[in-house]
Amino acid sequence: MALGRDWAESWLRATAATVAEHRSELVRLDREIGDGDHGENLDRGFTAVIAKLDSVAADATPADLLKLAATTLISTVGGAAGPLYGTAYLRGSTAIAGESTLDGAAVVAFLTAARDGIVARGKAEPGDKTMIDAWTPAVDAAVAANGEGRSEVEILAAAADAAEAGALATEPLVAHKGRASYLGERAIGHRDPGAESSALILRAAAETAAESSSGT
Amino acid sequence: MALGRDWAESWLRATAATVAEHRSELVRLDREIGDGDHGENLDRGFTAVIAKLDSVAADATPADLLKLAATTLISTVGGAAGPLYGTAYLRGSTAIAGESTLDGAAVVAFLTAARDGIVARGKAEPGDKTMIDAWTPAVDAAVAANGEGRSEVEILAAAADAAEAGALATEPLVAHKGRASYLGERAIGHRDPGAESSALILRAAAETAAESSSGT
Amino acid sequence: MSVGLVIVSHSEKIADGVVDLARQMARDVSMQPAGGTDDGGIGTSFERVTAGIEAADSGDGVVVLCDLGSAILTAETALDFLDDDARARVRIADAPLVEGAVAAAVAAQSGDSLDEVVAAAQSASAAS
Amino acid sequence: MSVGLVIVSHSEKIADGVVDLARQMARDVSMQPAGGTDDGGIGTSFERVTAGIEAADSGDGVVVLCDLGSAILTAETALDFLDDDARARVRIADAPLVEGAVAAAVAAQSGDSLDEVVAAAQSASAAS
Ligand SMILES: Nc1ncnc2c1ncn2[C@@H]1O[C@H](COP(=O)(O)OP(=O)(O)O)[C@@H](O)[C@H]1O
Ligand SMILES: Nc1ncnc2c1ncn2[C@@H]1O[C@H](COP(=O)(O)OP(=O)(O)O)[C@@H](O)[C@H]1O
Ligand SMILES: [Mg+2]
Ligand SMILES: [Mg+2]
Ligand SMILES: [Mg+2]
Ligand SMILES: [Mg+2]
Repeated sequence: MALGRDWAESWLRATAATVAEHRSELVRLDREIGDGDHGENLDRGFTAVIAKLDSVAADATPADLLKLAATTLISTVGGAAGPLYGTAYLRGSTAIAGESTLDGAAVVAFLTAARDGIVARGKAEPGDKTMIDAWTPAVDAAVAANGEGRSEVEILAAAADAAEAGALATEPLVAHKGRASYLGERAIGHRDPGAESSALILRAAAETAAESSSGT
Repeated sequence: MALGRDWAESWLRATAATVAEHRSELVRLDREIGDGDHGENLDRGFTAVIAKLDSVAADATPADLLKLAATTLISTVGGAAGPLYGTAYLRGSTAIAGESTLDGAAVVAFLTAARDGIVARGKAEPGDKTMIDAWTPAVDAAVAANGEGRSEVEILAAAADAAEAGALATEPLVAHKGRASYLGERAIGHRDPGAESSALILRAAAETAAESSSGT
Repeated sequence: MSVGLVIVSHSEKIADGVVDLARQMARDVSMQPAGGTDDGGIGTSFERVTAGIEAADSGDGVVVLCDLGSAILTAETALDFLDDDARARVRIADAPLVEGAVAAAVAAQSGDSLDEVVAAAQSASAAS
Repeated sequence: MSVGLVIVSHSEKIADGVVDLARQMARDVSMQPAGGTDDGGIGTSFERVTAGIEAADSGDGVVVLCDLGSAILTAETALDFLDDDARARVRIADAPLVEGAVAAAVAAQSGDSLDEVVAAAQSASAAS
């Protein structure tokens, strides 16, 4: 029921699937305000993560799997998203190290540490039109849901909803970090690809959490 | 007797010879405070100039030959000395355009325009530890010698003497232009390669002038 | 059409690589590498720079980016040999080569004017 | 020994070319290109950067120069994975790639300290 090793593995597999499915959409977004490789970068990275999952010990913790994802993404993505998501999963996994299942507080701790990792790495602030604009509302929503005593599944669903809204809300922004910052005002009207992929990742977290807690 | 087409050709051939002879010395100087190619660059350039001299019309003026040297150096030297000497010969040849023999005033006009061309191109000031530190005293000495009513041969000899002294005087300087400027204080104690090659070029001018006026 | 770019470097590899890199963010801009000496050694080539300027010029202007000082001397000399009409459309940017080229390429891709592309190059600093 | 340099670029050609260029003025400095992705595409490689830092480190320190922002992110991540001792000897310069690398190489060749080499890189501006 609770979010354990199996959920972490399911989440990573579901992430790889959704990234592959949305690959060309992410490429298109990145072509508009960047260099057009965000979909390829993530597809390459999560495909490499999946390839390593079979060799993970049965008694691994969620943190073990997410740390493996971190180092694999860092080594394979090849663009800004590699160090950024890599640092997110790394810091997130440190925050839940040793826990075999994650309760609501652990989920919040993971998301907060992941977001803080992206900020530590990329120095972006909210409103800079980056993935942070998906992660920060997601963390805020998760904190609020946890404060209201909601379940892990509900917390992740709230985070995913907020991330999607945050990604959409990057459209009117001018970018102050990353390649889109070269575009100045011309970035207005385009959604940030990293915010979009962050929303996909968190949606995969919520959906796999719902499935594992419903026992499927 | 006077300095005509034949002198211009002799000067260019003598320059090629002295550059070839001092090639490794110029390389050594440039290795100490630059990238070590000044000797090669000039050897390549003047070898190319020589290769073109045979096809020059018999009724060519000194300016025609020096302009040919200019464009050839610009196309073949491959380092800063190419545009700098190229511009020098180009502006110098413009100053004596149409003259079939050069008197003292013409020699001064050539040297002045050549020096001004190097300054226009490279924006160096006297004391910046560049070839200008050979050319500027050379021009001053030529102007003075001409003012004293000296012959073309004497004017060029005075210019060559001053250029040699000027090259020597670059040794204690810090460079403010060109690659040696990367070295800061560490350029002190090293002679500027371009000032040295300028002295060689002007010495070749003086020696060939002496030879052509002595009728050899 | 758009403003074209010429990438003048002492190294053929650098000039070619800068074009590859900037191309990712500027698919339609004419970008001409002019790296190395005529025989591909380390140095600059008047011919390569001149040919690059001609190839990059579609009438909307050309921005030339250079690595070290002697590359600028070569580029300025190439400009001297252009006719007045062509020369009026060419600017040498006072900008770091790689960073300036990417910024200039993005501006040119967006259809910016010659002065705007120069300004984009010149406001590019170390990696952003 | 002297301070070593790592040249991090999205392009293998750029990184290799910068080493060729800086080498001319710094014969004895350890300079490691870390350009392109693992398979040589446009992007950056954590492995190449990490290997570059290790190879450039003779104990006197390493200065890392980067082209675009994501190269800096990769370099910073590589630093995170070094042990504290090695990391203490590595600096990422806030400098334009080509111009900073040449200036840093000259300083390193002269035996300057780590801080001096960083300062040389960071004071390098567009072509001088
Ligand atoms: N400094 C930064 N801080 C946070 N996010 C960033 C930063 N720089 C880039 N990003 C994110 O990375 C995304 C681009 O990722 P990707 O295409 O993989 O990188 P690259 O720009 O190297 O090609 C952007 O859409 C943005 O969300
Ligand atoms: N801006 C400048 N103005 C005048 N002379 C210069 C300038 N830059 C370089 N030089 C001269 O050029 C010489 C170096 O020539 P060379 O080795 O052919 O060029 P590079 O530095 O491109 O290898 C220097 O010794 C100096 O005399
Ligand atoms: Mg991208
Ligand atoms: Mg990329
Ligand atoms: Mg040289
Ligand atoms: Mg050279």
